[in-house]
Amino acid sequence: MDALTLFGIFILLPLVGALLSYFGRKYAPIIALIFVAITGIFLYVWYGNFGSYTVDIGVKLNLTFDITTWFFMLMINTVIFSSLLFAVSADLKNAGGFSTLMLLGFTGANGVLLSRDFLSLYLFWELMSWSVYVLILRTSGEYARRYLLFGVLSAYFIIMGIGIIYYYTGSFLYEDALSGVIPYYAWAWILVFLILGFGVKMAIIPLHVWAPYAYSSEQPFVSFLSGGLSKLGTFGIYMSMYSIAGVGILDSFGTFRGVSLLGYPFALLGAITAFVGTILAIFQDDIRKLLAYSSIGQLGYVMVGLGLGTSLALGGALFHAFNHAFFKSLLFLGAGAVIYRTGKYKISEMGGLGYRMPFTFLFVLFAIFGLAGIPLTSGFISKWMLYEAAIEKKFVIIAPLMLIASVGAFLYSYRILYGIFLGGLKEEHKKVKEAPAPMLAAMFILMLPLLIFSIVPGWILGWINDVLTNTGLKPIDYTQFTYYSSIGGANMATFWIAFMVLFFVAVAIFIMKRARVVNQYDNYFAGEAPSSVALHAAHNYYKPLKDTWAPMLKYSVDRAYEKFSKFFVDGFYEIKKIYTGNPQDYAAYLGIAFLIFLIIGWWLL
Amino acid sequence: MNENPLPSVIPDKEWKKIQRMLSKRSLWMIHFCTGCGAMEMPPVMTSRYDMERFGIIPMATPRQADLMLVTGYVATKTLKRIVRVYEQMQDPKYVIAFGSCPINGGIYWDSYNIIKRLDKYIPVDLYIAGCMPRPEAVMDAFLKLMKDIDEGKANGWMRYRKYYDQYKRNQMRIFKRWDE
Amino acid sequence: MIRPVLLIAFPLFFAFLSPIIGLWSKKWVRYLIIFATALNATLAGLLLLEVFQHPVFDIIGGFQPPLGIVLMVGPLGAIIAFIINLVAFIISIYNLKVEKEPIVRYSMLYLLLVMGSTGMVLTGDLFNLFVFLEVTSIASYSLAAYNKDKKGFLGAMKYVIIGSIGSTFVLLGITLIYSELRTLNMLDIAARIGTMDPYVKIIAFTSLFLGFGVEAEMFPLNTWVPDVYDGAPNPISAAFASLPAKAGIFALARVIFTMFSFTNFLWFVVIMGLLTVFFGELIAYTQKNLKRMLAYSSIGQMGMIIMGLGIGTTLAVEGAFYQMIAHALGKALLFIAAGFLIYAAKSDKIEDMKGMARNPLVGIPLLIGALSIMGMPPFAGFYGKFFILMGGFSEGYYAIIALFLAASIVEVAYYARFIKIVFEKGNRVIRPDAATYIPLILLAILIVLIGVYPKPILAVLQHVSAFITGGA
Amino acid sequence: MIVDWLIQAGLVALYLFLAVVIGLLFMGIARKVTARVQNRVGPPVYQNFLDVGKLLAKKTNIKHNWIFDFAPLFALAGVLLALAYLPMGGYKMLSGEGDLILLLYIMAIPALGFALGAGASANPNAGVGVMRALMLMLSYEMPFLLVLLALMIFYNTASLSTLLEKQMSFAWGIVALPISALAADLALQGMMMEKPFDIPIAPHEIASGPLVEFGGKYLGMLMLYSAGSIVLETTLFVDLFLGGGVVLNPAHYGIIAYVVNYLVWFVFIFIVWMIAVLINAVFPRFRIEQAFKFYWKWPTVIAILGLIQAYIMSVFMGVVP
Repeated sequence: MDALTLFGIFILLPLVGALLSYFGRKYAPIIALIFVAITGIFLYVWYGNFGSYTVDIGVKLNLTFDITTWFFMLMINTVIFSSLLFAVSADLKNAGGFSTLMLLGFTGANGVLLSRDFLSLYLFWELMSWSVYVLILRTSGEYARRYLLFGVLSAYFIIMGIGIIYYYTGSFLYEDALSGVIPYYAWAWILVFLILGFGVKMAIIPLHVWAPYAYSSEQPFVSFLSGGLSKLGTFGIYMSMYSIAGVGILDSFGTFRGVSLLGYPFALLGAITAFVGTILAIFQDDIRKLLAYSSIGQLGYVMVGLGLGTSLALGGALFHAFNHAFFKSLLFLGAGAVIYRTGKYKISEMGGLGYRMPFTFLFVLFAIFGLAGIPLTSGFISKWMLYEAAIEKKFVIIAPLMLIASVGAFLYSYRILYGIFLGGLKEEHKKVKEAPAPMLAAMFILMLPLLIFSIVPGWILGWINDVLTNTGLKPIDYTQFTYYSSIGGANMATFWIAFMVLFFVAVAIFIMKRARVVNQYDNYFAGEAPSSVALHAAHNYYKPLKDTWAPMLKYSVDRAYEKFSKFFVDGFYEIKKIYTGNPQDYAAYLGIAFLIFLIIGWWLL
Repeated sequence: MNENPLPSVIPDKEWKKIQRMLSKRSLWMIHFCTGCGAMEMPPVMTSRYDMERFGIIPMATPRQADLMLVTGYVATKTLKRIVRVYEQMQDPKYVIAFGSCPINGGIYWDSYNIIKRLDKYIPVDLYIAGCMPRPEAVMDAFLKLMKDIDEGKANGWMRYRKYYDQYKRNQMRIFKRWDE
Repeated sequence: MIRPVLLIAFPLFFAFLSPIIGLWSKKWVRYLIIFATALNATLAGLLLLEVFQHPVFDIIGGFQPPLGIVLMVGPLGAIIAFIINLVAFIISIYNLKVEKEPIVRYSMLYLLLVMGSTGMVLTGDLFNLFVFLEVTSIASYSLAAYNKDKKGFLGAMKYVIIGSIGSTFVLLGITLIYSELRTLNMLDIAARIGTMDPYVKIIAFTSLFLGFGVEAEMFPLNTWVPDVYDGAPNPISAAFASLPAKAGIFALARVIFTMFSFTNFLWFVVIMGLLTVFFGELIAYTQKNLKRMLAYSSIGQMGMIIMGLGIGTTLAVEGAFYQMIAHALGKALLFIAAGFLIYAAKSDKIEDMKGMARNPLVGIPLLIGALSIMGMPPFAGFYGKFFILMGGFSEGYYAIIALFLAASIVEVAYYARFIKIVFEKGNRVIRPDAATYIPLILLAILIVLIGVYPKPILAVLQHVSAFITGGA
Repeated sequence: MIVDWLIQAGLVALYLFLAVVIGLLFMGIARKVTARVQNRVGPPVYQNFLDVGKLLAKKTNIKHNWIFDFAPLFALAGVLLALAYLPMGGYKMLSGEGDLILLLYIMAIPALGFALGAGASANPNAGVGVMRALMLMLSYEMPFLLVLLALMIFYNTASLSTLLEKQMSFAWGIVALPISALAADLALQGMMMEKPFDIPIAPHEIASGPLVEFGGKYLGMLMLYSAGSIVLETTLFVDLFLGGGVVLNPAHYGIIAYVVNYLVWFVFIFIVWMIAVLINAVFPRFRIEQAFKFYWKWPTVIAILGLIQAYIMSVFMGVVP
């Protein structure tokens, strides 16, 4: 494998695919799917075939293909594959444009992961950023605008970080940054800028306001955005903190119980994000917004891990990012399947669809298990690692915030389950069919890793361990079925055996008697006729909680931004008055300018 | 429903015996408070008579209940609710009708919208005569019912199942529509 | 062997040919300018290929360089000339859409504009530069008022006032230099600049800086820009943004780098650039009129180029030149698209253009153009912006870059607002005709090509910028 | 090896069986005690065995759809699983194979399964009931998690079996962290959904909430689940704060220690249960907002105080159990 092969397969091939699939009309997602599958195959084949390469397209793009790249690419490849598979039968408008932009985003993501210098990082980052923008534009210009402003903000934060490094090193290469020429106070700025920049993509509070809007776009895309692309933020922070800067530099800012003082505020920010995102998710009635806030919350957990920076925390962060990629994509696709069949977004307008769409329900249920951290999925293990990482370092603010946020996750998870899949089936949904086969296949693909890595966490922990050691960190403590922290550990084999046995005990008691299935309307309403009762109690589901939180909920970051921007726009109108439209004024400007130039010229002399 | 078409005593099997013993000792009841009879229930429940001694506790839904109390007159409109609730109960289930109204209409015997005999519409296992029956009578009825269950005589639910069509026909003579 | 003088002679020839053809057929005049600009673009392309081998000097009239008029073409000048002519050609396709009579004069002035701009880029002589500047300006004044409506006249009037003051300053500068150095050849001036009296030098420099600053849309000399761009016919707005402005800034670059090597003056240029960016972008945000918005955006972009020149490192200057090319292509595209949108919406207010760009033939190029202007890869605008920023960082202009980035966010905000409106679900989708979408698509393809594979251009620019800044 | 495993499995099965039996017994005792408090005679203590028997022996059982079946299966399996991860009377069960956080999440399995089954019934009361249950969970988990955190950072372990050993060698949680113990007991009242926190199953408001459509064997299995969860929750408290009832070190006294510890553990969970029952007997019911506000106010403040105490002792004073 040489530079051009790598570049060709992971960058050029998707680009070609993007170009071709634009003209694919209805079959565009299939064409895109083929291209993604090819890169996926190469990703599989080239595992272990790692190295660094340089491609010259006028500027030198330095690429590296290592286990970190591979790990993240695996995530993104799977997620986009299933998203496109879902899109095959989703009857999108202008499917050609959709597939093109998806592949452009995919190219950008691959590029970001592969890059070894800041120029290519920034180039591909922006490529990814605007293709997402145009994808959101397909749904709503306003949402897209919000996204783009924050996307650009993120890019400019990153550019500030890159720029400071460039000032000291005069080079874009990652490894030059470590040559020791950068003083540690400059590192503080660099890292803060980079973390904030990448943090926008992870929707860290208070940079999260784009997410609920962006995530309200077409579901196959949002599943890729939330599941796949937001992981680039994770990757970026991981890379900039632990690969570019490294633990030595992080610790040079002083440590708080073994955690860098630079990382700790971000861990705290992550915990707050987890908490706030969860609380806000509880109150959403729009399924897309709910999932968006949930996504914000879950990525807050990842941020905690990245901030804490112990091996366990980082392993947990990487694992949680991995899990989140799968379960959140799965949730978005599940929501997409439901929306595709019913055409509704509001949770309270659905209900009972689990009986009509049993497979979708099962997949979503599994994703919810992952989201809520039920030990039946690998979602638990990553959360476990993050908790233990915070607890073993005795962080008494971060840990409770994370723990209570995960309790909050139960609340909104149940809102999804009950509001959409359980409860009363509406009259107009009586004829709703199960989602088409490609959608189910897409969801199934995403479900598998959650199950497999719950039974055998050793496999994925092996990869994560490779990533950590490749970055130069201590490995985590695990075996095939078990994983440990310094204060505890768990054995998934025992868990699964015990669960299976006890489940069969329960089944044995259960099947002693047959049960008769009755109509869903045959419910106890104090003898009242079902037609006169609103069967589905999902409207304003957590109203009592909302009432109690009302004093808090009146503060909104969203509105703060609006006020902020309004203040500035008013200023712009003031500035505009300079251009009076009067040529006499303009001529006067010219004269004044000449004088000023002259004075400055003389002064400089 | 003049003659009792079923054997008055359910044939004894060991398993059935245990089941009946359990049923009798754990009667969960739902009381359908149609009329004044409901007023007699609080003394029965509370410390004066304390029906929980016999394992009888009030339940909120018919799905969990074994015993339905119809405590007073039954208007045609109410009957529909009673039937629904009764059908939502799970076998074996028992009905106790309170006072004279469900027996023969009581003081409402000539009212246009009060049914005269509850037994025509759902099978009643036990009537408590009186207008109103005193709590002592209610306690007595419970004990009588427990005895009946033990002896296999309280088999209204089997009757309802066997003659479902006739019951339904009787009910539909009263109701114009079922679904409102 | 292509003589650069042909690039000036041909448009001139065709400009004066057009009235004659106009007598015979009005329709053919339109095709004549397409032909003329196409010919020019081809010539410029050939010249570019040749310049890669060695610099081309074209001596006019047989006088040797220090005395006579000389066209001095290096790789950089050739590239800029090529881009100018290419864009001129593409815009001339869009010229087919111009309905207003008299088309003959229009064609003539357009070709003069092309000729003047090309001349400004190619000339190696200061006075020639002034002459071409005047040609360009006069053509511009007339074209700006070509619509013969109030807006056009007002804009042209402002342009005339400010432009002539600017030209006067240029002339003043040239006079001062000539009185001191007795030469007008730029290389000669550069060689002898040390012997000049510093105070005169400052006045001369300031005059030239100011004079070319008017064309280069530098703050606060750019006051004419919004009115002129708004009042001019649509193709002419596109041409203004791409031809004279680029020529002006190229002249500015030559003043700064080739003639006067004021290194300690550079930070001031950076600040001027930043101010230009700031005022351009912030005011653009407040605009409701599409062409005015694009005009202010154009000011912002030019400010960025000025900043890049002022930063003065190899990377930044490379970025500035790259940005010149990118901006010429991108702004031309956006103005053509704006022309279509205004035509389709029958209004120049942005809010009236709901859903007008939903046709992919307009929509995709428009999007590409806007993204390129915002500096998104893999479009042309990316490298220029990135290099300027990085150049700025390497010189330690943190605060200035931060402010610049803040202004860039404003730029993104108003472009996104514009895109939001034109892609909203609107009343109806209007299909553009060939004269509109062919230039759009051509420009879009160029933008993408340059962006995806910048190697040829970057290779030249890198070399040139190293040379320029090394000399400075 | 395999014999060891089988013996282990058999012992676990025995303990689990006993736990459910104790749970049912406790429910009966609770009814009796409540009756005595209310000046009634009350049912016999074995009444709940009869109830479960009756429910499992019901002639007909209805369900609304296949999701309805999740409730009894997940509830019973989950609660047994959680019990298996909890040391009882000094017997570690599976608690060496997973720690407190795993246990915390296993405890969510039965709740989630139950909620799924309840929601599947299309009865609005069930939906409202589950909503209240989840809100109540969010309420009491706040102090409870803080308490767990205090314990974990004080004893520097997340493993329950290690926690038991450290309590035995150092001091019981209730001695070392009395404030946290108080907060935990307050949280326990909500966790066991006893009055004043029986909001989710309020029979008079929402027809017993999530349980509204369950009858027959479904209800019977859910009764087994609630019996198990009584033991689970009380044992959790005992394990966290009362040393799991370990008074004799099994390493020294062998089988006698297990028997004695089991009895002590039984007494302890009985006491914890009685506190809950007595509070339950005399209190009316909160509204759910009141419960939420209550829990996020006083117990949380107490739990934070406990956490501060644990933090100071562990970090600043360097107390290492």
